[in-house]
Amino acid sequence: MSENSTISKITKKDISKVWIIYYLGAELSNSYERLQSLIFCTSMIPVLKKLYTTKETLSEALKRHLNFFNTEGIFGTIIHGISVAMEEQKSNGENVPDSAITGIKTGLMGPVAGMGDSIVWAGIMPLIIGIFLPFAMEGSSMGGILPLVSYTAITLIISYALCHKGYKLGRESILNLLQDGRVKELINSASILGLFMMGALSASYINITTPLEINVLEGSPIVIQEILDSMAPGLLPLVAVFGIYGFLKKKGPRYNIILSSIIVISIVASILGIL
Amino acid sequence: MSENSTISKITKKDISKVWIIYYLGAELSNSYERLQSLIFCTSMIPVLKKLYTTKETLSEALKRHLNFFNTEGIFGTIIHGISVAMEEQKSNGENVPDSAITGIKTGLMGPVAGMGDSIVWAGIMPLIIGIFLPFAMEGSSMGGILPLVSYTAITLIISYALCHKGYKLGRESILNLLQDGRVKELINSASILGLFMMGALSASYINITTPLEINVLEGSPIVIQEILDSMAPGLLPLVAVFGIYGFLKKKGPRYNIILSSIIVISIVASILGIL
Amino acid sequence: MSENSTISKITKKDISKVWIIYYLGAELSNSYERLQSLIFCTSMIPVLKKLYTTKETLSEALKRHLNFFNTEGIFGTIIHGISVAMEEQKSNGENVPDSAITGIKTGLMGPVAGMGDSIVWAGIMPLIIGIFLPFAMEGSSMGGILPLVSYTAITLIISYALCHKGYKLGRESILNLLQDGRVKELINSASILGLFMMGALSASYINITTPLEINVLEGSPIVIQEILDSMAPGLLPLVAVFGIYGFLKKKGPRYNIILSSIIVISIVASILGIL
Amino acid sequence: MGSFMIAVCMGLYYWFARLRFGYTFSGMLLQPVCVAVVVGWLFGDMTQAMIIGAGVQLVYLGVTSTPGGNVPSDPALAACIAIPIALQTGMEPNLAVALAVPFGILGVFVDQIRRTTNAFWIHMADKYAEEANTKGIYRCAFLYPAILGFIIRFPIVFISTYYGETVVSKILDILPQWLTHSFEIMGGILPALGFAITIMVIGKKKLIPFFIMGFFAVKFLNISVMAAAIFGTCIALLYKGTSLSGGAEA
Amino acid sequence: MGSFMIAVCMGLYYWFARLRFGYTFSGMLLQPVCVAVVVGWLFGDMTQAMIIGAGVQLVYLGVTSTPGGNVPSDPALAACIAIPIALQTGMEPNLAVALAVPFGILGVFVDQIRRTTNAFWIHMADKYAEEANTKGIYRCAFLYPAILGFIIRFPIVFISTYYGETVVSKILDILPQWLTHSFEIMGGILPALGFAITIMVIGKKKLIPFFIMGFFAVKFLNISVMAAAIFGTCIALLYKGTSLSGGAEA
Amino acid sequence: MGSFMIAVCMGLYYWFARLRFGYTFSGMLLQPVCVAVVVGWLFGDMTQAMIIGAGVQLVYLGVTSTPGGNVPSDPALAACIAIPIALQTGMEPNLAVALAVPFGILGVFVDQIRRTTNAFWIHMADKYAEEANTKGIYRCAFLYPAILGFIIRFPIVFISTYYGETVVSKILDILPQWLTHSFEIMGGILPALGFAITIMVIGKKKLIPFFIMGFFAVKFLNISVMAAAIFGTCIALLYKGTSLSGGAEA
Ligand SMILES: OC[C@H]1O[C@H](O)[C@@H](O)[C@@H](O)[C@@H]1O
Ligand SMILES: OC[C@H]1O[C@H](O)[C@@H](O)[C@@H](O)[C@@H]1O
Ligand SMILES: OC[C@H]1O[C@H](O)[C@@H](O)[C@@H](O)[C@@H]1O
Repeated sequence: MSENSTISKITKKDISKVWIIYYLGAELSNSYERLQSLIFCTSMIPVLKKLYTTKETLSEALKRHLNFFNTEGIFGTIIHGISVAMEEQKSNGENVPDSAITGIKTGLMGPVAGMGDSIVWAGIMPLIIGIFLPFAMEGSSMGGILPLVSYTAITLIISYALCHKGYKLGRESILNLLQDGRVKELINSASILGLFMMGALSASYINITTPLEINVLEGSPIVIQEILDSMAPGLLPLVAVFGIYGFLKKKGPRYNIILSSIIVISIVASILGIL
Repeated sequence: MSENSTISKITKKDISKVWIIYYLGAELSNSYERLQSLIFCTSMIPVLKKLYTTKETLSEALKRHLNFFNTEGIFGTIIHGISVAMEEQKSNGENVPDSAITGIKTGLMGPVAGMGDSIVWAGIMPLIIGIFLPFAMEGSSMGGILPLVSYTAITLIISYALCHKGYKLGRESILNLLQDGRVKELINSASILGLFMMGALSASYINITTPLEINVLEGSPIVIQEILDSMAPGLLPLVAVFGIYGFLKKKGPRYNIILSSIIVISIVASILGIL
Repeated sequence: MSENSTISKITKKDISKVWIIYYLGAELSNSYERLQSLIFCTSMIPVLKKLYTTKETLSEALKRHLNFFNTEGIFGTIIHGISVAMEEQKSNGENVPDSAITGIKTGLMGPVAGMGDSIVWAGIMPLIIGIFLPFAMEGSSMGGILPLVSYTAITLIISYALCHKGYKLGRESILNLLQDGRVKELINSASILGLFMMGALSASYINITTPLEINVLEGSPIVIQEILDSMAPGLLPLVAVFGIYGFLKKKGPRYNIILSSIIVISIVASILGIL
Repeated sequence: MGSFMIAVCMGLYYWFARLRFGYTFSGMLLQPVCVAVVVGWLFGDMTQAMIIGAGVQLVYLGVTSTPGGNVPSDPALAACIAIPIALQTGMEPNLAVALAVPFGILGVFVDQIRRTTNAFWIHMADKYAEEANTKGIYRCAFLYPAILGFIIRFPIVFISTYYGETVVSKILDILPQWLTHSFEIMGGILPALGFAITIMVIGKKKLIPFFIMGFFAVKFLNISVMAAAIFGTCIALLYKGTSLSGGAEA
Repeated sequence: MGSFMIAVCMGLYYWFARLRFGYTFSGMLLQPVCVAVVVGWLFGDMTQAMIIGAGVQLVYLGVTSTPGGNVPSDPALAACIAIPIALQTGMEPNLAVALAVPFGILGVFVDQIRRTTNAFWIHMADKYAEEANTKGIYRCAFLYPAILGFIIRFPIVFISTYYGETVVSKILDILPQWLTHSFEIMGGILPALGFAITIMVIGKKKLIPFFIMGFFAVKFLNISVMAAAIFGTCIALLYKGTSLSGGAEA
Repeated sequence: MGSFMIAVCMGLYYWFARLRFGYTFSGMLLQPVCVAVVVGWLFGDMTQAMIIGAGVQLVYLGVTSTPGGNVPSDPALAACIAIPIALQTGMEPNLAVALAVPFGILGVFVDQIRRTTNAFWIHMADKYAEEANTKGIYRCAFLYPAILGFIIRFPIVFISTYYGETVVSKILDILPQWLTHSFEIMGGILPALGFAITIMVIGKKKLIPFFIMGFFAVKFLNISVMAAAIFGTCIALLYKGTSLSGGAEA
């Protein structure tokens, strides 16, 4: 890093600011429309203000980072680090097109979410709660305090390290990696893992079953759920995921329609007793 | 399809005829020698008679379709559809060599059999019987009538749709697909699935165990089957499959020899008590 | 083989000598420093003495085969066969560089060890003991004699066949294989299998658990091993393997340091009660 | 209906179902629950017939023909013999099934005869094709197998239904154990022929490890056929992606 | 502390935890064991509160927000209502949980309101970005959602803590069963949206079979999430090696 | 035979078996069932000896040396000590085994000595190779290790057989628990060295995920070694096909 330090305007402290802002607000302003784009943009402010000193360029940069963004908030900080580095290089006049920055962000956010959600949320969190649960069962407040402290501490350390790591990566090699195609390779691997983990998680997180029974004969109803299960367990959840996915693919990110549909379907299905 | 309709001699009805003839007789004339070749040829008659009007060409075409053929009768209708389309193009003077038609048939029939057998026969059939079995258990004739009706209906619909789909595919794209190698790719994928499913099915369909015990000492016999199982469960069935496969590879399709061998082996093994 | 016999100085008997010397002493002189290199060299003596008649060349050859070597002693004889063939070709003036011989040996020994250890030692051996164990349980000496005879016989036959097979391979095709890259392919496949099997074996052969408990509260200790297991079973064994592997990679084959470390760690951990 | 007519009807039913007219239709007609409907109707006791039929069905769940068309045992023959006897003698369904199982095994052999003799018609059809005689081909594909099938299928069920339990038991007494057991072995081995043919026909030697993996996935991991189908599909799609288009890019 | 102040504190706690200030910090604040610490402190009976909290926790182990941020049910709301009631009335924890579960479900709906209304601020931020008004963007990201959150979160917990079991029961009586059940269904379906978005965002159609494999690896083989992570990593590394660098050579 | 001669024979047997003369032959000689044959013959009570030997065998099923030649525990030493004692004192086999297990563990350490000292001979052989002295190399490979082996192997078994249970118990009393436990730990860790060496020797870093998969396939899915071998072979064949010949075509 030393050889580049002459042109580095970004200090370690700046990166830490980006990191902490994102950490504090990752979920706070999360909306159905653009999920974490607002907090991503917000977290970049300390850096962007430093790099872009005219109103026009700053406005440009801010708008660039208000694009759709969503990832897991601990592992995802590596993307922040990389983005900071790329913005810096861009503002230094190097040839970093907007599309490259957005491309990296978009390419990484999905796979990283897959990994982060499974490790940070589905892995570490219940593990930590479980470890200290015996304390709670015996009436000790440590059963609540220790999980809070340790989970927060562990995840803060990880996200801090990854954010700075990302910056280093971005400064040192991201442009090379981009050129020789190894970023593509990396994203590919990460995507496989991300998709695999998302599949594994969805198996336990989505919960749709039907109580439907067909009563042709007295006393021996045909239980629809049993038939579905004997075809393949988890068919309905899978239909839900790929139904929504298909809609998103065809009609674009019209979340409001999806949400209202889910509400309507839930109410109707509840009244008719089919779900 | 509209742009080609000027040169299309084959109507929807013709294809349906092919389909129904095959459906009715798929297993009826099945022989050890050439399995379903007779019914394949027979089912093509309505189309071939329309396309080839001289005795010579018709005879040629009929003989062409008396070649070895065997597949699963529901999923397999897609091959009929494709064959009809290719015959039509051939009779229209397009450059469709005999070997291309036979090649497609031969390439697809194996993988399709693998998929069809597992889904139609090992999947859907017991599922449907199982659903309605409670009716039979309570003495209702619905336990027999509903499986008959629903299984027949479902499979007729699938095979009808696939036959027409096959024709459409054959008319629109099979030649292109053949040229750019994507058919090869497709057959490759299908072969993988077919082989995998065949393996899975054979695990439960082939049933060979040995009652042999070696009694060196009083009271603690060495049970051969247990030893085989501790090496790998299902060794004998696997030996049978690959023994026959090896014979077929080396000596060609001499089914009579195989059959007589199986009979002789069974009788001898039964008398000697080794199987 | 007949066409080459004019230039073949090595007889079947020579190869059998190599084989039996290796069989007898494979483990006898096994040391932490170079494992089976001593016996490999020793087993080659009958052949090397025939091929290299001057003191200098013989000495060269002997030293060449005192390089690091380790493999499974039954499957591994195929490497002896190949080495003999290559030495013969070399001594006949063909262009066989030292590095090619050492390369084949080094390339094959790992994967072959992986396969041999799992089949010969983890597979066949307990199987045979298990078969005859009932005899022992009933007090018959056959429970000990039959395993000894049959295990020895089976493994002798395998290793004998592989040793001669290796020689044939080496004479007929190894140079071609080397040139067209198929040896690489073969070693690749073998490496995959070898690594996979090594992984599978290590799961049961390495045994490290910690009895550590943290007693923050009366009566509900935090059992460290349970936490590790809920992360992933077998973490400690895996850490041990890759810890040592990492050391070997960085510092080279300094086995004495590793061994003393293991001893020290074991004693310290035993006294402190952490393992 | 007189017992003669009933026996004729049962014989005809068995013949027709085993004719395999209508690929999946006949496949279901062969199942004990369907046989039971006919028996129940002929004997005028649907409830009892169905209950017995359900019992026999459980022994043969999903057995019809295996890949390549080989029949490991004949549920229809077992059902056609067992259900009427159980109905008439009030025999426990279990016992009736035990009585019938050897006949189910016998069916293996009868079906081998059918498929061996069917070779006649394909040779005959070769000649008709030479002459472009399509009518003749139709007859080879439908008529002749049907006639032959009648001869080898009708009698056994007719007799067993007409003379009932006594004759059936006698037949069983005559058949030596080694013979029925050898049919049983045959029924176990035969499906292997079908699988071998299919591997042959698929013809990709390098992909045979997939067969082995499917086999042992079921044997070692106890996964169901549906699970195999799902994982198999995923693997097939991904393996293709890898080996031919050189990467996972769309 | 007076019961009014206690209710205010509980309401504030619920509001603050659900604000999600501090990504993983708030994620843990939402868990019943943490709620229990606060309840225990406010009501002066830590031991009892923790024991009840542990019971409620078991129902919601690891439930916070699923991928994409959808909440399948709200453990914090359930805990904030159930634990005080159980503590005050000496109700069996199990019963208190049963009382609270419908509120956990209700929380699904409340969170949907939050995330829908949050769309306001992102639009507002678009405008501030145009003007390069960074202060405004900060407000959109933190201040406004916090204020709105207060309005939709505070009252319910405040009321239920202040008026206690009687009011809670009354609320439950008013809510028709079809409505709570429809929230339950919604909580079951909503996570699917998050997964669909993630697949979308990853965007490699050809790799979707990996999703299916992960799904059924859990369903059929019952492997744990950690096992999936380990095998997934291995597969990802090896698949890459294959498809892109053309071989396994280093 | 006098008890002195018996003790000598046992000592010699242990020395010879542990010499590992004859790769698999000696591997089996080390097993308790084989030790039992010798004990039975020497003590003139084959039946009892074999029964005890079978019991000890169950504790050590398949343990000889692990990849890389490391010995996690020494079944032969355990057997050579336990079986005679059980036979003479009529001690329950279980108890005798319990007595012997610490010695099996002690064997770990003794074998470490052997393999460390064996380094002498390889250095000596280096010199002989320089001089092309093949006789010398033979001696390094066979004679010297045998002599050294005698010194470190013979005494312990000779003594324990000659003086019997009392001395054995005394030895056990002298050994501090932390020492035997540390041998136990060592026996658990040592095999890791062998695996590390093998990974090293295979040398393909990119393929290491296969090691991990094999490891966790056993840990998570509980598959047997044979199952691993079968699936491993299939994967190896298919992976090769993919990565190197560019497709599944023959
Ligand atoms: O295996 C393919 C095919 O073979 C035979 O023709 C019959 O058994 C069919 O039912 C089967 O589908
Ligand atoms: O799925 C990625 C991501 O989506 C949302 O933003 C939140 O649920 C995060 O907790 C999650 O990690
Ligand atoms: O692991 C390879 C090899 O290593 C050592 O030489 C011995 O343990 C052998 O038994 C083993 O086969």
